Amino acid sequence: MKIIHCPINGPRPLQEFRFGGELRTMPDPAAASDAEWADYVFNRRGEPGVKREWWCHVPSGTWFIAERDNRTDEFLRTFLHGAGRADG
Amino acid sequence: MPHRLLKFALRKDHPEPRMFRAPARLEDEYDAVIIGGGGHGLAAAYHLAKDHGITNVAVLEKGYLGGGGTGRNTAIIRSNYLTPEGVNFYQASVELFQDLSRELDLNLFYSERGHFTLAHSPASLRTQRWRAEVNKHLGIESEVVGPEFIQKTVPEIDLRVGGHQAPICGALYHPPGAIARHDAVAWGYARGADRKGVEIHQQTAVTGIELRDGEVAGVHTDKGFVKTRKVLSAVAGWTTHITAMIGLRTPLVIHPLQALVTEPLKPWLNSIVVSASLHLYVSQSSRGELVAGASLDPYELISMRSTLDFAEQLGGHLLDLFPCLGDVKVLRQWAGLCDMTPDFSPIMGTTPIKGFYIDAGWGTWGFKATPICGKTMAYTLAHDRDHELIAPFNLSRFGRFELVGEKGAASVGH
Amino acid sequence: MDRRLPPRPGEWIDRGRSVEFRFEGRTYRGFAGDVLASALWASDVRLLGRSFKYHRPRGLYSLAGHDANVMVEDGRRTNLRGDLLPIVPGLDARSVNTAGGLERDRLRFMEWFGRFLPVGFYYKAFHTPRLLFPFYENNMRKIAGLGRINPANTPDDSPKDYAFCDLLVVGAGPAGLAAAIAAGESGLRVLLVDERPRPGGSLAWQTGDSANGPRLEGLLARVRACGNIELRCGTQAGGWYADHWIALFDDRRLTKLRARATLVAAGCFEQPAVFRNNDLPGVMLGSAAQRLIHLYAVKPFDRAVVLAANGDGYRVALDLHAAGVDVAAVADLRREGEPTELARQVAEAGIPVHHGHGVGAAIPGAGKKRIRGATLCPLDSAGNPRTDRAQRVECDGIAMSVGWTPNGGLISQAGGRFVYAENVEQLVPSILPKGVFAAGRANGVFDLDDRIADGTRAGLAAAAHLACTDSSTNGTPPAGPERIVHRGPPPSHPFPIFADKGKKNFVDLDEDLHLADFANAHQEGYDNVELLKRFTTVGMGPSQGKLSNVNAVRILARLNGASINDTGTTTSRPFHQPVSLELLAGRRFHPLRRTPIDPWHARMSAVMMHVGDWLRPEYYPREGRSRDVCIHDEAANVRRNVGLIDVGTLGKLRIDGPDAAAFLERIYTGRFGKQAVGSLRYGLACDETGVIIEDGIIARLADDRFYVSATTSGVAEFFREMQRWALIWGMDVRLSNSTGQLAAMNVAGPHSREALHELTQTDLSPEAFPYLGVREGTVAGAPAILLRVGFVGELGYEVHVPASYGLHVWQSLVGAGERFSIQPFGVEAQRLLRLEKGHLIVGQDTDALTTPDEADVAWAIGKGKPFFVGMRSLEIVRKRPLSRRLVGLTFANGTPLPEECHLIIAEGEIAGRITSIAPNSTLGHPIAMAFVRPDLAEPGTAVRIRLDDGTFSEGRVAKLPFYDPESARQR
Amino acid sequence: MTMPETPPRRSPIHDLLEARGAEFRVVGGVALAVRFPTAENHADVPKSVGLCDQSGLPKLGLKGRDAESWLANQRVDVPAAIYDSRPLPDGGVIVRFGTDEFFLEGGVGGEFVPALAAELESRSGHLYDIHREEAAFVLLGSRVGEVLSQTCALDFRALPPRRVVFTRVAGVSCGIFPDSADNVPSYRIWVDYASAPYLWETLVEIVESLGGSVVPSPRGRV
Repeated sequence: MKIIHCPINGPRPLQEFRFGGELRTMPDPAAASDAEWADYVFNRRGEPGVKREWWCHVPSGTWFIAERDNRTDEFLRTFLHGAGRADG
Repeated sequence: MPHRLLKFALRKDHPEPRMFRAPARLEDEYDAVIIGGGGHGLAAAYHLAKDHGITNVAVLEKGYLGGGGTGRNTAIIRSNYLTPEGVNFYQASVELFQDLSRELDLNLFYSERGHFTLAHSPASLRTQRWRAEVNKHLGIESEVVGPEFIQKTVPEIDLRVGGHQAPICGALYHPPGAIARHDAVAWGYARGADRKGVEIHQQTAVTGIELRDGEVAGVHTDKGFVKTRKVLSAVAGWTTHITAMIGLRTPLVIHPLQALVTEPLKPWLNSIVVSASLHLYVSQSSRGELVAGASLDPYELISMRSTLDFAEQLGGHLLDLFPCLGDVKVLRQWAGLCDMTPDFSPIMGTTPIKGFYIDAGWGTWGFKATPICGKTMAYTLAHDRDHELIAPFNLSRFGRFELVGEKGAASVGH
Repeated sequence: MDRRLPPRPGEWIDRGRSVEFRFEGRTYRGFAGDVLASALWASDVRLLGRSFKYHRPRGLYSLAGHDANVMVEDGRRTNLRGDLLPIVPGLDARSVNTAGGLERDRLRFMEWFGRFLPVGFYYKAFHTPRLLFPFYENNMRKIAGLGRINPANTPDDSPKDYAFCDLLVVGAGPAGLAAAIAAGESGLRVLLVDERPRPGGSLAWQTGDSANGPRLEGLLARVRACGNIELRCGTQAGGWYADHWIALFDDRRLTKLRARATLVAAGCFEQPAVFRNNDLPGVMLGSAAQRLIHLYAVKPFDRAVVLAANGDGYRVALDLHAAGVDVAAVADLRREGEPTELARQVAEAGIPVHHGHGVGAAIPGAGKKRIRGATLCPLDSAGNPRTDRAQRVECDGIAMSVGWTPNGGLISQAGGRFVYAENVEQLVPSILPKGVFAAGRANGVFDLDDRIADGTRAGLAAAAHLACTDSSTNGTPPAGPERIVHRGPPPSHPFPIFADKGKKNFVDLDEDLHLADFANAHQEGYDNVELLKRFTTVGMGPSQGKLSNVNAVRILARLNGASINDTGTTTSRPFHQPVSLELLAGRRFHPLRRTPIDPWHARMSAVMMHVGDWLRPEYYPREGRSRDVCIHDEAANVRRNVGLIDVGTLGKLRIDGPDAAAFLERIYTGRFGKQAVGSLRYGLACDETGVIIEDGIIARLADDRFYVSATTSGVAEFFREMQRWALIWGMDVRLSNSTGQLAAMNVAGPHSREALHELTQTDLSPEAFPYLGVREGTVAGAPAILLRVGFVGELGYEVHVPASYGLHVWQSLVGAGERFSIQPFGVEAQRLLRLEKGHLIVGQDTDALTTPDEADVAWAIGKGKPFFVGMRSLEIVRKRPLSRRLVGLTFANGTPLPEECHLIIAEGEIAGRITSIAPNSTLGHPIAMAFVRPDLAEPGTAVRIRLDDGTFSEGRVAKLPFYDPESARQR
Repeated sequence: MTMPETPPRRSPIHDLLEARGAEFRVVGGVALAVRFPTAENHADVPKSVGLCDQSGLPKLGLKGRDAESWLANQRVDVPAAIYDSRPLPDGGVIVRFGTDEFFLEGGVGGEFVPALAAELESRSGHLYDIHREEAAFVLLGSRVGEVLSQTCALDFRALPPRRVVFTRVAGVSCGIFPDSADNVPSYRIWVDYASAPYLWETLVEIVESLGGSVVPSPRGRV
């Protein structure tokens, strides 16, 4: 079973986590056209590659962001929301 | 004894010709290129040639025929869906399947077993009745049955599910539910298409799609460039890889789906049994193996690795349902890829890019749709217009917020 | 006749403990430590099973757990491997997959059919005419399959273990022992496993040298001496999963091991040669003969022919000779023969050796139940047997030692790669993933001293790897000793496969596939290893191709005129050996949640129902009353007097902080900014697509403190989403999910105020505590939150107290309500009451696509809000005409009633669906809620609902709520 | 109208203990099982494994920007790092659950936490008290490791002492607090009140299969 490094709880087995889907930025609802909004709501970056995703450590209720390669299932790094922005 | 077998016996040499040729090289240009040598792609090629006389077609398969979802699914065929759009579509597929062995002159072991979707709560029984009523309305054999009927048909089931969980309070029963030999479906279509002149190129990977003024102009492969104005992507779990080549945004996300098979047993399970709340579906193959699967892996992954978690969970749930199977041994586990949509319905037909046609969103239900996808996608390519059966499944439905709610009150497919 | 040899050092049997058992109805004796196959062979029983397809006689073949044709059932379990199954007193084994017993299996005629059953025959026949296929299939299914299930069987739920170590070493042979010692002595916590009951691997049986016993003892002593090596025998590493998560199976339990590195020293599988009748009892792998002699002290044959292509074969000849077997000949496939010392020893033993010879065929005896000879054929330059120059040798056994293939399943499961190496003429690991190591024969190293050295090398490499992963920098480990490379002639023959006109030379014994099948499949276009596998089913049998895949690839490579490396191999998947479902499942945990009132419900013998993880009272049965009557009476008592329901499973959330109100306005569709402290509001929540996902009560306890209720089954997910939104929006709120921490009960009915009054100081007067008010106080001495809600449409108070006071408060309410004839009511009565009141239940009256407009709760959407989750999507959805609306339906008494989810049909089209129904409401006539087409939503409209039997029921659309439209009763 | 006394807090497994014939004593408003009829006595425990219920001890959850300063003002020794703990004067413990979130559990019969809770009446600023009603079970004895290895996927040998870990035990989320004392391995398990009966029954089954037993709650922390 995968080990995921939770920024708060450290390395834990996958079964303690919940996948939260891709990290997305919401367009300004007032400014966005219907098409842009639908794109935000439904479409995903599902192609192979390194993705930024939400993960939650369930026993402690900790949400965090992971950079993961969805081809190899390798977690490149994990960090709390906001913490990752500075370095890209 | 069928005469075919006598023929084998009495001939010294092996009388069978190649089922499909291995073309030496790609031509410079094709009327249509089909990406993906699985059941869907090969069926589309077959119907392009048969129904529309379009034979200058190349099927490009990066691996081997039926090596993707076609060869990895658990081969369940049914039409007891929830939405009228879904029911009509899958019913048309079942009808083609029922005669497919004859059509392709290959025994696909199409075996009608009867399909149970078990309900463990009043809520899930409601959903099953909903499905049953929509099915009946559209002329599909489908009904809600009580525990007694389940016990009578499958005596080995423990309706109490071990006693620690909600007991089984009924089921949706779908007599035409069937299984088939999945690989053979791909081979049969391949042979049919091949005999009609379609070229099948295995070990040929698509590396790019050439667009000119937003229209398809050709396909780049690891064996060179070919001109074409029509490309069909029929690669299910690899769809996002293809759509990324042309920047086409879709809701598709890829999840692995795992399955396992046991050692062969003498026939005992004649029905296909599905339990959404146990995340379990199981049937017994004609070879005697139990073929069982679970629901999707809980996170996106484009890799076909196996997990122990899956085997443990499924083992447990199999015993919850069939306590007598404790000694039955699991031979092998494996995984396939599922391209999931938000509404559990496929994405089919034309796209904003002229000449690019998509056959995707097959999640866990692609195999059963193979014949009808071939027929309708062939039509769509030939006429550059969605076949009416698949119009509701066009990619554009998301922009209009007009989803086709197969999710119903949310339950697993198969 | 007893074939048991005199006692020998290192044998695995305990001669002190004789064991009586039965096989196919006859009684035999063996020793503790025997497996079924060894004990039977010792009693000169050679027919141990029948083959899958042709029901050919089969005997002992590998004695290593791959004898898929020797499967028995013991009365409880089925498909037990005869070469793994220990004999125990009372064992009563019968061969699976025979008709009328092993000896005179009625299905042996299948072999005669063989010529009619070419590879893939079933694809080409029986499908026409279509109507006959079910008949054909039925009979095929009966013939296929192995054992029968035992419907009376019950699984043992043995506990599972989690375990942890630095390094897992798989295989306790010379290489594995050396590796474990090297790693252990450099300080690693090592777990050393071996699937056999005793350690030693090939040292225990293969190299027959008297020095090996002491040598093994020496290694084991060092293992014991080193404190941090744990040795587990009888334990298979069944599969390798991400991050060195490994499934270890012994006969009792599954252990889930988390290692930091994995070292595979699991040795090799010996590979058979392919020639005519190479499957009959008496033909076996050389290693099987050696296991018989050294582990079980059984004389394999009386007169033997050894087919050799390596030194191991000469070793086998010598071992047989030493065991008193008359070795008639060694046929060495190699023209140049064996260069080592062994050749001389064999010559000295007076064993004739034929260089450049192969075995053309095994000559079957009566009924093919044993063999009585072999034909030795010189090989031509192409390596084909010259059958015209065949010479016949009498013998009752043929031992094959023609090559090996690594037992490297774990390596490929870990993502490793293998490459075909000419120096050994077999696959060897080429790419090893990070933290995975290989040693010994699994690593292509065959000389005993080399294997031990290679083990040490790999053990040190693993230690170095872990040392530097510890020091954070995941750099590559310092190179240990040089990789040891095999010296001398290759231990495997490149093509030990000898064509034969007939179809009796088997490549895959599990599936009864012979050489011709491969040529035919290839001719039909199955020229890719994966297609070939699927078409012929090679390697798909119980032994998963351990004895057939290599030869299959060799054959395919020849047919394609390609190299082995270009032909490729099929991928190995878990499990190494088949694993029983009861081991996989083990003890299962079924977490269940109970409210603090649960003991009281139990005393009242309430009928409990599962709701998610929770158990809730469905209703409280009463003597001589039907379920429906009980439910109706519970509901009626709420309307008439006062009822009490345990609503402790409801989600109970705290939203605190300066931004609390603003946060709720973004989560829910309504407005809360101006909500007065001490008041309640209804909260409706959508997902981003505008679909209803939650509803509940939002109570303002203070400017910056809110108390929120949510649905029983939705709260966990909903709360997680709230936490995420709070992060995304960066709002200053503190979220708490107190669902399990608080007990909650609803006391409802005309007398609820009086009943509650007894127990609290809070002023309950309508003026001081109006409808939709919230108060903090005490009830029966416990700190409590009181909420005036009207879910069931009566005067009512929800009382929320800390869980540890819950039962006390409940019992106090029951006591205080006694003179107002208070009665508990369950989930079903509540569903009925809320239906009368026209309150929807999310998930029952809504589905995966229901919007607030469709559910007719648009009133809960705050007008002119800048934002809430789903708002923008609803704007888009609203540009379409509404397709359905949730309405009430009434039915005349006596009309046949629909059930929930029966369809409303108009002009032959689906025009709606019943979502909730109450056949006997307290209103005196049946009522329901339903989705209908908007043109049918007008009150008074008659709608037709189709019932199960196709007949129709008629209902009338009614305005909601059915009960007390002015909500006078709950104020 | 007569107001009842504040009732004793009740363990979620009170009935299960009662069924074992437990004798209860109310200590600091908690009904604690202090004796069992069977020979389950403390002495043997270290040799095998004992399971003990300490639910119902006074607890307090605090959140908010001003939580830390408020606690400091109450002269509480506040742990610095997340999941670190400090002892409370009455034998209880305080754990930091987050940047500004704290969990306090009083000792058996301790008055400290209730007193602190009373102080909250006069609180000000961003300070929020949250109901904490977790059940508390104590696993102790030399074979504790075997109980954990059957129920939890963590390597407890690798855990630092007196630091809380949130994980799953037998399928339910728990906080585990290693607080071994005088060479007796001991783990405190905090679990949701509603899941407590399930977890207790599961642990009892395993403990007894290992020759251990249910033991009465000692005075003070083990």
